[in-house]
Formats: sequence, structure tokens, C-alpha cells
Amino acid sequence: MLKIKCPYCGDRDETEFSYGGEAHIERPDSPSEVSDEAWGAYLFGRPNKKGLMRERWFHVHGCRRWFNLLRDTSNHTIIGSYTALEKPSIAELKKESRKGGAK
Amino acid sequence: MDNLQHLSAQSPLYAKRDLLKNGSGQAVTLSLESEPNLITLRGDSADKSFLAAVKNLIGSPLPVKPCSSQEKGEVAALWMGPDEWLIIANETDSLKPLPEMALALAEYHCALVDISNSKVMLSLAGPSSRDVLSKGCSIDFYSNKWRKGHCVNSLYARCDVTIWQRATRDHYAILVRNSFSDYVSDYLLDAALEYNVA
Amino acid sequence: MSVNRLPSSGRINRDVPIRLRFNGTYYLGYEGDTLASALLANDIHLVARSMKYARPRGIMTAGPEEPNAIMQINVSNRSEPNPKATETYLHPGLIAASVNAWPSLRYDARRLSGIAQRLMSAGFYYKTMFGSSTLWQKVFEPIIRRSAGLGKAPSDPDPDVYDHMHRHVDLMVVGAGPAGLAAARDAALSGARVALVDALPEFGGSLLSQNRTIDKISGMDWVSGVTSELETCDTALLLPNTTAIGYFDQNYIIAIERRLDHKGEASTPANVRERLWHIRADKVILATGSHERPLVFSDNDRPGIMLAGAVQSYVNRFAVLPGKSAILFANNDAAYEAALDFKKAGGDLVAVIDPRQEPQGPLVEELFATGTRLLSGHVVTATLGVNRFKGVNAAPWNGHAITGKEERFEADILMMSGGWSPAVHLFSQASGKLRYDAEICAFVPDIYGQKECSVIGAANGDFSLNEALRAGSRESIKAATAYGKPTRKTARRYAVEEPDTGVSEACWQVPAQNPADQGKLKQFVDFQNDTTAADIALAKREGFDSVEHMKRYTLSGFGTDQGKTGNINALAILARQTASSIEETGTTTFRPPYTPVSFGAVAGRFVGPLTDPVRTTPMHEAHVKAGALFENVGQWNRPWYYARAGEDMDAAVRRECKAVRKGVGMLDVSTLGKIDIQGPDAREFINRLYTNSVTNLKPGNCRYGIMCGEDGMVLDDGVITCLDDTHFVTTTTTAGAAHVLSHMEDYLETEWPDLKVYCTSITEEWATIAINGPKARDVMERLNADEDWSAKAFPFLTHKEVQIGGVMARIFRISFTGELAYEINIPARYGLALWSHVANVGQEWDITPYGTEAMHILRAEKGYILVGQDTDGSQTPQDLGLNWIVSTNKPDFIGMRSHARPDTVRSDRKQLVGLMTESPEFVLEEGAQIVENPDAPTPIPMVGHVTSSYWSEHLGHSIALALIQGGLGRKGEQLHSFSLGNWHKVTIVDPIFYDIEGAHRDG
Amino acid sequence: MRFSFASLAHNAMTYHQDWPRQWRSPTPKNHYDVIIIGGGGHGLATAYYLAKNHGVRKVAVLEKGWIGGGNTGRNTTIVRSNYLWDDAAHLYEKSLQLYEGLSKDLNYNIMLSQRGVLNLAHSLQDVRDTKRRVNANKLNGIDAEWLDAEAVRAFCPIIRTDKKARYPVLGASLQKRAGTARHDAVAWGYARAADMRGVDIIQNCEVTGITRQGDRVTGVETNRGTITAHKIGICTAGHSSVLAEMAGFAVPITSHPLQAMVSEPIKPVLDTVVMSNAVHVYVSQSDKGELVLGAGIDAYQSYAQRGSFHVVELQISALLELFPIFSRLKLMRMWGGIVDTTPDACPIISTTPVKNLYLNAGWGTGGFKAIPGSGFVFAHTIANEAPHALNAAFTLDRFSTGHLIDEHGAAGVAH
Repeated sequence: MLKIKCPYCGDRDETEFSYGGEAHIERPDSPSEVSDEAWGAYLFGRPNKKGLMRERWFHVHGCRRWFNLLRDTSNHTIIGSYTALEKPSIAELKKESRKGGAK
Repeated sequence: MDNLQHLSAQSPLYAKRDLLKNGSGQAVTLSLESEPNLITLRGDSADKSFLAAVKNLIGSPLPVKPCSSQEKGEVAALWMGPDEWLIIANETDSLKPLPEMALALAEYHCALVDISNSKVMLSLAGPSSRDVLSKGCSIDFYSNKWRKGHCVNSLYARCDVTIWQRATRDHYAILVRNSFSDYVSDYLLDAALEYNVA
Repeated sequence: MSVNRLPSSGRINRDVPIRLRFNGTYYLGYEGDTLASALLANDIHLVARSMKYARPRGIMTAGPEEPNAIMQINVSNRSEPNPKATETYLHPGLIAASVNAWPSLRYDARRLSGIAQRLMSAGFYYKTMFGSSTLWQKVFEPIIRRSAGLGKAPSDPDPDVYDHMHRHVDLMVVGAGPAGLAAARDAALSGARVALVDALPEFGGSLLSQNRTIDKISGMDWVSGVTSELETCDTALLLPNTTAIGYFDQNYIIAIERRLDHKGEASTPANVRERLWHIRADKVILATGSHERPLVFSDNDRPGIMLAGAVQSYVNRFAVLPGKSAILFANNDAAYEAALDFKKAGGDLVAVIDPRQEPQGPLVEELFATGTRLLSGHVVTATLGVNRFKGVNAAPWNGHAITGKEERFEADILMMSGGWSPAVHLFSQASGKLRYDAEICAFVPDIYGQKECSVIGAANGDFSLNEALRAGSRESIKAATAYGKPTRKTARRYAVEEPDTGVSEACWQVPAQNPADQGKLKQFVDFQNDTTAADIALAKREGFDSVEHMKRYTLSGFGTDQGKTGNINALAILARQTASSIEETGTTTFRPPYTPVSFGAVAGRFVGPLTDPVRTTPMHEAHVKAGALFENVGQWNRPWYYARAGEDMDAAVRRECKAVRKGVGMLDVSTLGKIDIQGPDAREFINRLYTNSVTNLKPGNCRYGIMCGEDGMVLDDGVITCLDDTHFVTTTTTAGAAHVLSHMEDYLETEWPDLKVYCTSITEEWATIAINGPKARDVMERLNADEDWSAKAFPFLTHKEVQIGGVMARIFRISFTGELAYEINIPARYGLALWSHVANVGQEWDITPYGTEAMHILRAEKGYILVGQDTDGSQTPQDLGLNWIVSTNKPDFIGMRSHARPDTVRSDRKQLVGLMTESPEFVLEEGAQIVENPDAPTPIPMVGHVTSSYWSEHLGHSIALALIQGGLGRKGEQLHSFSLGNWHKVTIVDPIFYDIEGAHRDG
Repeated sequence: MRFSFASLAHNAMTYHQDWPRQWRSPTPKNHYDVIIIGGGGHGLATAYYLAKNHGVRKVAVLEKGWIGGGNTGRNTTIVRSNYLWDDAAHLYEKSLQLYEGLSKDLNYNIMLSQRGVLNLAHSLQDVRDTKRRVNANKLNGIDAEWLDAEAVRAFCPIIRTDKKARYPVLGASLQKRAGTARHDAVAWGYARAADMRGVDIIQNCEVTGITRQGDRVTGVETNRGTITAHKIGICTAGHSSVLAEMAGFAVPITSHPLQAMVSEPIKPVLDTVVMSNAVHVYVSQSDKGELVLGAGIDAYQSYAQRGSFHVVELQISALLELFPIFSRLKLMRMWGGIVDTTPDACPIISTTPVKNLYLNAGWGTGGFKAIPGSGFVFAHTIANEAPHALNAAFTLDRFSTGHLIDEHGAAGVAH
């Protein structure tokens, strides 16, 4: 049961959220102009990184916001979260999480 | 002249009306609130002029702090999300009719949706309320965040609920969608049994 | 008084004697006794037979690490397999029996000859019994299955009740021994929220069993003092009888509280048997103590051979002297204290056998001073007695081999101790990494896997009470400081009197007279699984030299004790076999739960009627009254059909269908999802989401729409209605409602944040009744005579707001049956009243409520698809013959690009068609497969399958929809259907069977 | 030494002192004809069939830990072949057939226990989907039966089949030849048999890089040095993306935790395998007496080999609704594996954009039952540099063309 920080509501249990996979996948502006391979890559190609990963979560049973989380897939350490339209650097998120302190 | 016959309204928890009467001398009671008007309001919380216009319209300010509410007279506004509020009016006439409200906010990109018929509002009160809630919900009810007016959207026993603290302590309103209300009230009543044993 | 019960002392309540029944005989014990202590008080040692060799076994430990004393307790539906006697507290009416003993404990028929036993080496079953798979499956495997397993499952459902409780705390302390109490104390006093859990019914941990003085009072008085102090703290949650079983990510701890079994009470929802606590903590302190290790020597499993610390517990905590005389075999001084306690309580200490060449220290001196014979540099080479320990042979050794003659000693019990292993299970579960500490011969916590966690006391390898208390206080103040209001700045200094336990020396395996694996004597490592040192040596010999391989090959550590006593011995023996260090060999992984936990507790209240919500509509009551049978659609209960007296399903459904086609029927469609979409960009948003265009959809008009995923496959369908230029409502399927709303919000919030649109679910706001049939208009006129319901004034695919019974309703001219139809949406509170009202006014035309079955038939007659039945996530709209609904003018919509992928443009994709059966009355089975040539050799190629199939009463023949390869271009072709052995000829036809022109629908 | 009752008895006389290693522990050579990365069931089986069926002489299996320590040793041991779609059905049926002869073939008792697998149907749509699958199985020559509720009750009387159940049992499919096999034995049996045919099984050898020359693979970097090879096969379920990245191409795979657990052992009470896709429960009873349980996968991506407890709670609640008599039994041990999931819930057994590099991945939750079949076709693919007919559909490029296989739909998630 991960403890996930919704950027709006704060720390909540994983059960309040649904998962949206890899974040920051760019939907092509003009899909009809991209090749089959590129479209296939957009649909299915996912880095599936072992280590720090930016991923999408939806606070479906809370404020119903999509947001992003930086989490280590090798050990479930959560560095921080940010709203759907931002993309702070990993260093910024780490700094932010340290500021948050123990509580 | 059938069309003159007036339809009568019935709560989804009508069949449980006797179970949900406010008992006295119990450590915890669960009862059905009289049915308030509920309106979902969507809009830009960063737009001061919009916030002012809404306050002007409903009497109560709109809370912009997550998980908080504002209340003025018979009207309360609960934060549901960064651009969403639930407006609760206990009296039908404490708010203008929805089309009039929409008209008053016509210059803003916002949405008003009447959801008065969508949910029931249960009232949970008594010194063991927090334990009853903790049996079905992972929210920290003993946190000092919980003061009068604090509200959260979460899950209670696998169902979406809004839990809203109504008094200084030990009194909560629980809003739940009609079709889940039977289950949630069953679960709450069951959870409360432990504390009502003499 | 039972024979082994001490006259005074102990933590039992002598005022409450309790009678228990064990294997048919009654015994006396007291409140506070475990089943194990009560049996030992009655001098019962033999309690079990081992699994593989059926060897007699006794109680070895006093806690959750017990491998032998596994019981079946209670009877009928409260019967419980496999509780450990050491964890089962006496309560009135307790009935216990040994498992795996047949016909009786003393004479077990499974005892095998030496030869047969010799065959049963580790993993022997991999090497044989596979010559014939029939023999294996019919003979050998059933024998293995019958002899495996411990207790029996009850044959009836559990009458007991379990629940869950959530808590958030600033500090979670696991273990209420001295370290844990000290750790909870200062944080709790500072006002921090502290949870303190302990598996035992009373706090105190090791102080329950060991006599200590803290701050000049007895250890247990100190415990009472601190406990009372904690009890005054409102924010402290104190949970005795509660075991932390799992430590998960972000300091999430699951603990099981046993609330009733020890009282022998039956549970009710107001008083549950077990409660599963879900505790999220800012900081966790693990003060979980340690487990004593057995020594590995020949025939070390005789009943009466016990861990020294366990004997100390029985003496001090339970006032039981497990035997009149004892021998101690130990490699550490702490065990000497246990032996001294045994002696002080009146036991006869016959001899102390110590593998260390030169044991020294105050405890050694104290023991020596009692005049007990101390054989240093000696080991036990054999034990006497079979069903009961009688004595040992001891001989000198040099750390590797026996160097002298054996000497015999006789006694009732053998106290053994191989040292102590920190209980690092929770630490390790939460990804903590361990390090081998050679000084204490044990693995200790090294690198933490979770932030804000500390392990203290014996669990951290600090066996000194003084150290444990200091560490507890230090960590407690840290937690209080983090919380913000520490009441002290420095750790408390407790004045502790405790013996110096000196230095232990590793003694992992004692040499036997014969090489360990070549005689009759067995050196057990995992007692429950009968894993011996010889098995480990064999595993190594055969190449299973990784510790995980050894464990799996020998089954060491796989028992219900999860190897709490045996694991480290096993890996040390393996290390020696592989000539590597214990450090290099490493441990196996510790997995949750720490001790087994009942499934009932894990499920909590999510059983029976509370398993999962059942959603019903406002009209449900009316459906029940009308005799509806229900179909589960997602969580919803929908009327399936309404059976009248004497009707079977067929008859009811025919009647319902006929009513709709000939008169009028009413259907509850409240479960369909409804979404309110508002904003200046609502039209654009809908254009991007749905395959068709709503650019020209005028206010008051409706349009059927299909929605695809990015992969181009049909996701959902529904009706889009334009209320005004910036306000739309759409419907979704019943099962798809939640997903479609999430899908919309996903795109709005993340892909197109520039679009000014708000979506709100209004599914539950409106109750909806579909009135269908040629007489629908008559009914509507009766509902509101002032309104013009004519096709001209209110044409197909339009919408109106009309007063019905004094309530404003949204009415849609949409039809899922092909008949003239009106869908009335009324605020949900009026749904039930409206249903009755419609039923009343419709009486004149015999208005008939119909269910989902009739609805399915009626829509199939029209060739309308049902997403989820006629689709399975691998159909494009084109596959369903719905090209007309896929816009070619829009620059993009979700799914559009995928419709141009090489595979989606193939003409031989499976496409939706109608099927006519050769015999008109034959109804195909849904799920039937379609083939071209039934005589083809197996595997017979399949070209599609039947998705929907019904008897059409109206048409007088059966109808079916099917997905067929290239089906759209194969009209008229004859194929063959196959279902459950039955073949039938079918012909591909157009999927619209009824009213192709739509005259009925248009009204 | 061949395994048999005679050799067991013979060795018993000498107190089992003379058993040789079941597989050697060789030092890695500098070069192999084929290197298989990953010493799980799939990798070992591939090596075995390369040696046995294709006569490849110099084969090495590189395992970063101990063989069979990944998903092979963590699954719920179910074997079955009742898949809906033809491509999957044929592959899994080949696998089941190989399983049926595997103990003899490997000279190792893999303890195949054909107790049958029931797949329960709880809703009318489940019934349609189940019958569709049963019919497809029958036409594909795979044994399958449809049982109505009454027949389910007769076959497995402890399942709750009354109408009041939250998840009423409306029927089930039954594959009688399906069942379970001892997972460790499958890995060890293949390892021993491959070793006897000269395959080098190299444990504690972690691949840290894949070397290429142009578009052709040349070898691997490991913690035990560089090893070159003519061809390389990747069989590293859970870590497929990591290995593919080393080789410089992307795979449409995400890794998720899948949790499994066992109860304390009890006397025989459940004589078949019961699966319910609708409520995500599957359960069987092992020869040792434990109930072996599996859940659905955890939602999030992870390489941590553990999941979240609420997934287990959800599953146990569904289990008790189906089997109320299990309530007083105890959960003894739970664990997690990492499963590769693909967009169409079907594996990839394929050539890759890198020449002479082959990929076997994406088995999701269905890997164990596929081991023999997968090894069989992957060995063929590597040896012939082209797929076998049975894995022709499971290409990597289907995700570009859109020609997916799709076990997601009617068959639900495979276990």
C-alpha cells in the first residue's frame, strides 16, 4: 500500500488512486502524419525504467486530478509529486521532498 | 387527469428509515439528514473575480484550501478539487434557482450541475465516530487537521464518499451516491455496533 | 495441582482454574496458561508426530517459533487447524488434538522402517515415481498428499466475525519488551501519537521470563509502572495480543489483534474475533526481540528436549517445572541463567555440557558454585529415550571432532541453547539488508529499507537490557522531537541489574559418532519439515549450494514456523559444507506474514453481504415486487426478466418482447452512465473523443456516438444530446460509466488543458425509464396531455424538457428496440413514483415491464450492438459495420490514426454480421464458434464466433449476431456453427432483422 | 547418474554419499555458439532444446543469481492450455503436451498433477466468454468441457454455489489435463538435462552489457568478464526492458508486481485448480497441503518483487466468498514476482532489430505453464534464425502493424 502524495490533497493511501503508467508521453500533434512505427511506439513503447520513473496517477476517489509522481521502481521510494502540466527536475523534486521534512 | 398527479420523492434509504433514526444515549449514532440541495460548481479558483461573484451569489465564500469548507447561514461550500466545489444548501430557498445562478455567472467559464438527487447525506455523531470511520477508511481521522469544516473525498469500504466534519468534534456528515448508500450505511451501522453495546 | 506446577510465582491466575481436553483426556490449567504450559504442567511432553518420519515430538519452545506442537483445536465450524500450543491460551472448553498422529500419538502407524526412511532423503521424490504418469498420479501422489498437510479445514463456514481498523501514528513500536516500552514511553509522554503492539497478552517481553531489576524494582513492576504511565496518555494506542505481521513500503504495518480466542468467547459484529490493524507511521521502532536457536546434534528432537530460554519462560512466567531434572547443553552464558532459574525453582540440574573449551563469566561461576557438574569442551553425542527424553551421552570435542569417551547422564529434560538470533523479520520484509555479526553469531540489521525506522534491543543484536533501554529511550526522544514537543532532551539512564552474559562461541553442528549422514541417528535442523544436517549436506553435494536452492531442495524453513529456529543453523551448516563464510552464504528472504494470520482476518468485514456493494436503482423495490429476477452487470443489479406465476424464463421473455413490439413496454435504464459536459469547447471536445462529428448537432437534438481508444478499438457507445451550444449530455454503457468519465478527464486535464470544458457525472441524478412500443405515445399523452408528442412536434433523436407529475423531466426520443420510444429522465428521488405512475397510466395498454433479456433480443432484432457482448476490445467501428458513424472530415479523433494501421485496414478482419440458422427454430449458443469446413482435420480453423443469439418471437425464427472473418463481404455464404459438440448450418445475413427502414422507430 | 527407483535404492545403501552434482558449475568459456541470458525455466528449456533438438554444441545459460530464482520459483505452478486465441492455444497446448512427457524426458519427476482447472463464470457475459473459449479449445483439439452450476458443485463441492453468493457460480470451463507441476523441479530438471547434454549453466553471472558490431550482436559483458557468442537469446522475464535497452532497442513491455501466497498446510480438501478471472482469485492445493493462491497484478510498475497488501486483502475476500470454509485457515507466506506485461497480454518470441539477438519475453502472468513450449520454439527460432510455426505470430513488430493477438478480451487475464 503505497503512500502517495496528491499535489492537491496531500498524502493518501494508494487505494484512492488509479495508475496511468509512464508520464510525459507526447501525443503526436498530427497523428495522421506519423508513420506506423512511430504511432506504434506512441501507443505501446514505454521505457519501463528500473529506477526513477515519472508516472501518472489519477486521484480517482479524491479530487479527480491527474498528476505525476517520481518514484523509484526498484524499491518503491517516492521522491515527490507534481501537477499534470509541470515537469520539475529530479533535483527540484528531491529538494522539495527534503524540505517536507520528516512529517 | 393523470398528469396532474404529483409524484412523491423517496430517499434511497427509505427502507432503512427506522434504523437511521437519531438514537440517544448511544456512543455513536448514524442518521439520515434531511435532504439538502447539492450543486457541483466547477470554475477557476485562481480567478478572484469569479470567487467574488460566487460569494455574492450564494452567500458563502468558496474555499480554495484543499479539504476545507466555508459555511454561511444555510449554505456551505466544500472543496472537492482545485476547480470543483460542492455547494450544500439546507433550505430549498436559500439558493436561487440553478438557471438564475448560471445566468449570474455567465461571464465566467464555469459549470453548475444540480446533483441533489445523486447522493444521500448521512450524519455520524458520538464519541466513537472516528473509530467507526477508521474501520472502513484509511484517512487519518485523529489528525489535528480535523476541525469543524474539514472535508475529504475518499473511500469508505470501497465506495466513494465525502466526509465532512460538522461540529467541533465527533460529528460528521457522510455524502454517498444513492446506489452505494445502502451498502455504506450497512457497513457503518455494522461498524458502530461495537460502541453501542451497553 | 498438576505434577509439574510450582506452588507459587508465575503470571498465571490461580484463582481461575481451567479444564482442557487434549487427545481425549482432561487436564487442569489456569487462566494465563498456554496450551503448552498447561500440558507441561501435567508432564505431557509428547504432543506430535513429525511429518516425514512420524517421529515423536515434544514442545520445544514457548513462542511463535514452535515447530513441533501443532494442534487441531475446537470442533465443528470453529475447528481450527495448526495453531501452535505455545501460542494458544487456555479458555474454558478448549479441546485440542495432535495432528498427524494415526491411530494414536503413542503408536503411529506411519512409522517407517529404517530402510524406507533411508530412501527418503532430501528431494527423493524428484528422482523416482515418474516411470509411469498413471502410477504417479493414481498411486504415489495420493499417498504423498494424504500424509502431507497438518490439520484439517473445518467443513462448514466460519461463524466468527473479523474486521479492520486504520490508524496513523507518529511512532509505531513493535514489541513491548523493555526496549519497546522504553521506546514508546518518552514519545507518548510528549503527546506524540504512539502505537505499541505486542504478541503476548501482557506487556513485558523478556522480563516476563527473566528476573531483572530496573530502577531498583523488579522488572515486572517496572513494566506495570511504564504501562500505567502509557495508559494515561490519550494518544497512545496499546495493543497486547497483537502481532505485527507485515512491514510494507512507506512505514505501513499490518498487525493482527487476537481479541477473543483466549477468552473462549464467540464473536459478533460488535465483538470481533480478530482485528487487522492497518497502521501508517511516521517512524517505526522495531523492538521485536530475538529467537533462541536449537543445537544440531544427534537425535536432538526427542520430546523433553527444549530450548533453554523456553524452560526459563515456563519456570518463571508459567510456574511450570517441565521436568524434575535437567541437563543443559549450551554454548552461551545466557542459557546458564535459565538453568540456574530451573534449579532455583526446585529442579535438579544434573549437568551442564558446554561446547566451549573455556566458558567463563559470572554466570558460569555462579553455576559452578552450585556444585553442578560442568563439562566444558563437551558436546552431546546421543540422546536416550524415544517417546520421552531420558538422558544423553556426552563426549569431549575439539571444536571439530570427538576426542574422548562418551559419558552418560540421565534427566527428564534437556535444555539446549545455540545462541540467539535477532528477530529481524519485519526489518527484512521492509527491504532492510542484514549483516552477519560474528561476535553474536547472528545476522543483524545493517542497511535500512525504509526511512524513519530503527531497530533496537535484542532485535538489533544488543542483548544487554541496559543497552536496550538506553536505545529505546534515545529513539523515543528522537520521535518526540520530530513530533515537535519532546519532554526531555537526553535519553533516560535506567539503573539495571543484569548478569553479564559473556561471549558465546558458534557451535553449528555437533559431530556424531558416525559421520552425521551415515547412521541411524538424525540431526534435525528444521523440525517441522524433518530436514536434517545430512539433507543439507546432500543438497550441497548435488549442487544446491545456493542458500535458496538448499532451502527449496530440503524444505528447510518452509514450515508454519517459517524457520524461526532452524534457518540460521541450516545456512551455517551449508556454509561449512561449501567451505564459505556465513556472510557469503547469506540468508534467505524473510517474507510476510511474520506469523500465520487467518484468512478471515485478512478479509475483515468484506465477506457475506458486505463482500462488495450491490448497486440498485431507485426503482429496485418495484422490480422486486413485480417478481423480477436480476442480472449482475458490473456491481449493478438489473432486472433480467419478470416472471409471472407459472412462467419460465422463455415464456416471460417472449411475453415481454411481444408487449414491446405490439403494445408498450417499460424498462429501467437508470444504470446507464450519464455525463454532463459544459463549456465553450464542449462541442470540440466531443468531436475529438467520439468517432462521429457533432459539429452540426443542434440544441435539442441527439446523436448516437461511438468512442474508441487510441488503439482504434471500440471503447464505449452512447447518445450525445446537445442541450445548448455549450452544454451537452452523453450516455455511456452501464459497465463503462466510470471508465468513460475518467477517460474524458484524462484528456481534459493532461492532453488538452486548453479546452474549456467541465465534465460531471449525473448518472445517479436521474432515474430513467424507457417507454417503448407502438403505444408509447399514448402513454406519454396520458403522462402529460398538454404536450404535443407527435412525431412532427417531437421527432426521433430529439430532446425536450417536460413536466411529468409536477416534476421537470428530460425526455429523449431515442430507441434501443427499434420501436417508437421515449426515455424519461426524472430526478432520481422521483424514480420509484414515476415507475408506478407510468405503470398505472399504461394499464390501459397493458404496459409491460421488461428486463435486460428482452431488451437484448429487441435490440438484436434491429442489429444494434452491445459493447462488451458484441465487442471484446478488438473491434474497430468499421468491423462492426459502423463506418457511417466514423467521420472522415475531422482532422483527428481518438482512435482515428489507428484505423489506418496495416492491420486495421485488412478486409479479412472479423466483422459483425447476422446469422440465420438452417432450422429457424434452432437457437445458436452464444459463444458458438463458426467454421467453414466441419470436416477439416483438427485443429479445425475457426472464422468467427456468435456474440448474440436469441429466439425472436416477433419474427418467428432465431436470430444471431456474429463476428466473422471478412463477414461484411460474405453475405449469403453458408457456414457451420459449433457449440459444445453440436453442429448447425448457418447463413450470413445482414445484421438488421427487423424494420430496416426504421419506420417503427421514427413513429 | 540416471534417476530411478533402483538408483535411489542403491544410493540409500551408501547413505546417499555418491550422488553427483545435478549440474556442473563450470567457469565461463570465452566463446559460445549460443548464450542464453536468464536461467529461469524459459532459458534453461531453451538451452536444453537447442542441445537436444538442434544439436547446438556450445551453449551457455547465464544467470545473475541462482537458477529458477525469478518467476519460475515464484509462480502458482498452474499448467493449462485452454487459451482462446488460436496462436496462444497452439503454443500452450504444445507446452502442455511437453509437460505430459517431461518427467520421463528429463529423467526428473516434475510432479505433474493433472487435477484439472476450473475457470468459473459469474455473470452472463462470463458464460458467453467461457463457452466461446471452450468451443475454440475443442475445435483446436484441446480438451475442454463446459460445466453448468450443478456440475461445478459435483466436481468441486466446497465451492459456494448458492444463489445468494455475491459472485454466483453460473458455470465453469474444465480442462481435465490441466493442473499443476512442481515449479522448482521444472527448472532443476531442465538444468540437469541440459547440463548432461553439455550446456554450461553459469550462476552468479550477471550480464551488464550487450556488445554489438554494427547491427549484429557479438557477445555480453558480465561480472565475470566478456563472453562472445554467435547468437544470444534473452529470457529475463521481469527485466526484459532492461536487457533490451542494453542491446539498444525498445520493447512494448511494462513490469508489474504479481503476488502469490500459500496457506498453512492442511489435509487434502481441494482436488482441482479453481480460477476466477472476474474476481481475480486462483487457488489450488499443493502436494504438501498448502493452498496456493494468486491474485491479479498490482497496478503500478515495479521491479521490487513486492506488491501492496490491499491487493491481497481484495483477493482473500473474494476467496472466502467462493470458499467460506477457508476462513479459519491461515495465510503463511506471501511473495511477489515481476511480470512482463504486453499490450495484448501475449508473449514476444521473436527476432529483434539486432541481428542474431533473439527475445523471449512478455509472458505476463502465464509464463510458468509455457516453459516447455516456449523453450521448444525459442530454441527453434534461434537455431533456424526464423520462428517456428507455433511462434510465428508472436513477433515484436506486431505492435507497429497493429496485428495483436489479444488474450485480454474474452479469455481475460491469463494466469
